[in-house]
Amino acid sequence: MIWLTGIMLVIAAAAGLLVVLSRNPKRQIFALCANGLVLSLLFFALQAPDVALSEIVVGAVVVPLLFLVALAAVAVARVRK
Amino acid sequence: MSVLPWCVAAWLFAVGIYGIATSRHYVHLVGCLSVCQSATYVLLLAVGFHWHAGPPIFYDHPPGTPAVDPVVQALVLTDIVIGATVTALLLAIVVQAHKLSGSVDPQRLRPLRPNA
Amino acid sequence: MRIRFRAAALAASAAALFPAAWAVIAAMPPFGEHVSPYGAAVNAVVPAARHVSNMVAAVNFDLRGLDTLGEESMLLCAVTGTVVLLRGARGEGTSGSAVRLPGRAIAQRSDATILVCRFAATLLFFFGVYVALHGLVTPGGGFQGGVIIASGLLLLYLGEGYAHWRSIVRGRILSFLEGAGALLFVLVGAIPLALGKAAFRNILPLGTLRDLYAGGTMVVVNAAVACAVAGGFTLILLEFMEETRAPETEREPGEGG
Amino acid sequence: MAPAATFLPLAVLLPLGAAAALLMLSHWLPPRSADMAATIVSLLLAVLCGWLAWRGLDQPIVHWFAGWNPASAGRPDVRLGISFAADAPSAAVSAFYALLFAASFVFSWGYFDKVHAHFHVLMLLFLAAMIGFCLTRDLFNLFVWFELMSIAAFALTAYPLRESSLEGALNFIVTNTIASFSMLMGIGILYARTGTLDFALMAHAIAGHDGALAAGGFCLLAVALMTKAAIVPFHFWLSDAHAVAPSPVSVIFSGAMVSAGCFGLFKIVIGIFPLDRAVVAFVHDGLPWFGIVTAILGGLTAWAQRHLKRLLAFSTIAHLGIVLIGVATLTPAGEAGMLLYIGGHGLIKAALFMIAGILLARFNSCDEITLYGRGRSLWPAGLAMAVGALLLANAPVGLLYRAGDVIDHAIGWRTASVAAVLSSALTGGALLRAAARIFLGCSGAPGPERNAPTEREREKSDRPLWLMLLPCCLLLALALLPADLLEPFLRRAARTLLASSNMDAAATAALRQTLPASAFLAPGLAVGLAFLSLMRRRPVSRIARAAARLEMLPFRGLDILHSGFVTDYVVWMALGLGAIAMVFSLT
Repeated sequence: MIWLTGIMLVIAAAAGLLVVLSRNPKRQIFALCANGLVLSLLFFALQAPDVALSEIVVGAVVVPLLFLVALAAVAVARVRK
Repeated sequence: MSVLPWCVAAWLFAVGIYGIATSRHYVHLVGCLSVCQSATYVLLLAVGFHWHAGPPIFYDHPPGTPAVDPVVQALVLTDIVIGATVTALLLAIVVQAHKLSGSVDPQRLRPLRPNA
Repeated sequence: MRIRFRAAALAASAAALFPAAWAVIAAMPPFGEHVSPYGAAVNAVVPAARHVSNMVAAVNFDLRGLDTLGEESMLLCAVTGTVVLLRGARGEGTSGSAVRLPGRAIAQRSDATILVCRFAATLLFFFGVYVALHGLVTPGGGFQGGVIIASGLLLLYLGEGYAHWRSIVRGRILSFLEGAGALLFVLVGAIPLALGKAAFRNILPLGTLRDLYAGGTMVVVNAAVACAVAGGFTLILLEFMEETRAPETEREPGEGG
Repeated sequence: MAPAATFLPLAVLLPLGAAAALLMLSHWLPPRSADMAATIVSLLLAVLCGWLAWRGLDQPIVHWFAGWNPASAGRPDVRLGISFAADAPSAAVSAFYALLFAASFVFSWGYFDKVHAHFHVLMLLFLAAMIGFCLTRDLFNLFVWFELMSIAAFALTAYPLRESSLEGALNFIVTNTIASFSMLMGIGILYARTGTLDFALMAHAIAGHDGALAAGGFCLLAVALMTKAAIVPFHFWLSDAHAVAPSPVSVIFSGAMVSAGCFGLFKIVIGIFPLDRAVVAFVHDGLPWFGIVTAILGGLTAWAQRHLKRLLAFSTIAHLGIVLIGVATLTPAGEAGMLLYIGGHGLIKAALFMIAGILLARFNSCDEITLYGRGRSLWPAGLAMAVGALLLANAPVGLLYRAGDVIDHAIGWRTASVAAVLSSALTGGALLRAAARIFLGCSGAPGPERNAPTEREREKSDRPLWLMLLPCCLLLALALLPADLLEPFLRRAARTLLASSNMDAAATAALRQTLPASAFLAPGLAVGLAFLSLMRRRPVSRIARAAARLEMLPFRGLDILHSGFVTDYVVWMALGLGAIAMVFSLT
């Protein structure tokens, strides 16, 4: 249990770094999704199922979706130019 | 182990700031902002955690069984909503700014250009 | 500032902060070895006092209901803000119905896709309602349920195509839902005041522990939050989706909104 | 429950409910009803909060939400619920903010009728957040209102959907969101240390044992609030956001939101850390330095601006430095001066932003060089602007002068007096110069202000002039009220609040070294500076040109510093946190 929590924490730190280092925003969306999933697993490990559930629906679905749509909107505008 | 979560929180915050300061794409910058925010999640939840306690939901366990701190979890729920709302607003503005100026580079966008 | 210079400045401030940060980290209580008196008291007092089993929901909807009201107001702000920002630029006239991007082919969807999407969306919708309803008993609650409902509505888009989707999901109904949820929340706060009690005071029968109806006014607040979140998030998603196909319009410059 | 305690929650429930109802009915409302409803709600709130301030003068009015009062936990070290406490200073500041919102709603009458009441929804939420921020006694609840305030402000800044307002809003959002995360980290640390979120219990838990946790938590909270209050080096976002927001919103930003940051800092120092020696020492000995640097830098930068709203934004930064010095006094007199300063400065700055809005509505510009001489027909506005500029330069009448004087005596620190005089003179002088150029057509070759950033913009212009001038003149008239009407009340209020916090008085003894009192020093300097710059001729001889170039240099440097890139601002914030940690370890 102790080791599991510790490993989850380290993975969360690495996932954050991955989000920052993926400079290509399209790739970053995947990193964000992964970050959301890792965080929600960590929250499960920290005995916070409520928070984990919201992190899954918000952090791993809605927010990356917003990113995706925003990137698409930027791309649409660029094509038109 | 007893300081690991605090180090992870500090690390996430610092990494997020680094990402923002060196970002060349506003959408990327918003992503880095959410990394900064995940530092606050980790910190708050870790503050309320206890090794020998279950979730603060007394459905399977009767009330009175040891449970972790529900207050910080409620705070993090609020925090998650804040993150989502700020992200939505930021991305909306980024999309509009891109339409008007044709750029999403935070090192090119600036209000009120110098006159000289 | 050049990037390299900036990174150097950041490194300098990190070096300056490191001793202080380490002092704070070292002084933090060891991880996982104590629960704050506040949390312990909530776990001890609230199940008996409010007959709910989900302490997080109890903190959110009752003990610290004011925080949640502020949080719902933030959602209100963000929704209003995105609507203003995205719709304002397109002009009010285009907001009612779908806009089609000229030159983009309408993808024909197979019947199977439509069926699966409708089925999954219905399922997701009911799952959201389930999560919201059981929020006071098991993990979940109005917020999570509301977001699930919103994403279910979005799934409908995959199946139905954009134009049809827009004719089902109407902006003004969503903003009504959002406002009504927030208003209901405010009323839950204000009505006890009229009765001479503290704001947000529980005035309904408490129900029984582990039952679907438990927690008195918390049930109402939970429903209000579910409405507001479902309406708000769908509206945000809808405005963003619209943005990917907004037509090129001549904007009159700087006409304050 | 006592009637006052029953009415207390309405201070936030009323605007929140009104906003929700407006949004709900936005598609069916008749035109102008939103204007009317918002104005009435904010006037009601001003009256309510004023009444609460009066009732709470001796004993704060407390309301425990949902009835979870301290007894309900069954143990003395836990408070389960959230409370609002209307002590006289908090309620008075709330009342003042509600009044400013009412004035701004009148000023913007009919400005925003294109989109369904969305402006009013955002503004009412903004107002609710500011009042909640002032009244709450719970740290996380404070954060919630802080964040609601920010989010409403973000949306309002971007409202005109012009290129620069969008970009200003981006800078604003990124910096302030980082600030709020920093605040949340601070809250997490303090919660780990004290196990509670209630102000009084936190103060009790922190009392006596200085430790790294309390210090670190305080520093992170201070970063957040100083960012909101635009203290150097966290101030960069302000000039971008205030210069590009719609002018009715800038009225609120400069008049209310920024000073709320300083007031929040005051509240947490008094509420949570009064018995932590390290924090009190830092606030008393370290913070004035931040205030002094802010005042001087803001004044200098304001002097070199030509875009009137940007000029006003920098002047806000300069004056907020003085407010911060007031916070740092930690004596009843000094805090009363600080409160009075928030009021006086807010009134004057709101009126001046309204004049900038009038210029934008009439002439599609608020650039003093572009507008040269075109304001002659608008002489009442010019007169109001001159009065505002003189008041801002500390002319010895009205609220602001007394407030500055009180703060000056309370801090008793010669450097602080010099900074106050300098910043008042520079900002007042810059405004006088701009007023003379716009409304009198006085020329003078432009000096360092020539190269400052500027832009043409437009605001909706079909509003009658009197409707825009009316709130402006009313606010100026309020700022001209004799300070004796308010000061004794505020003094008593501040004394009660400080006494209830049991702060260690020995730590805050003043040094008592002020400049020789001279009421006309700052306004005289301001008039002189404005006169000199209007007499300026284009440098012809080689020596004159070299001198002009030399004069440009520092302003050029300031211009490069305020680059407009959010990535730079974030670096400055990190450096600022480092600076706070350093100063903290020194004091």
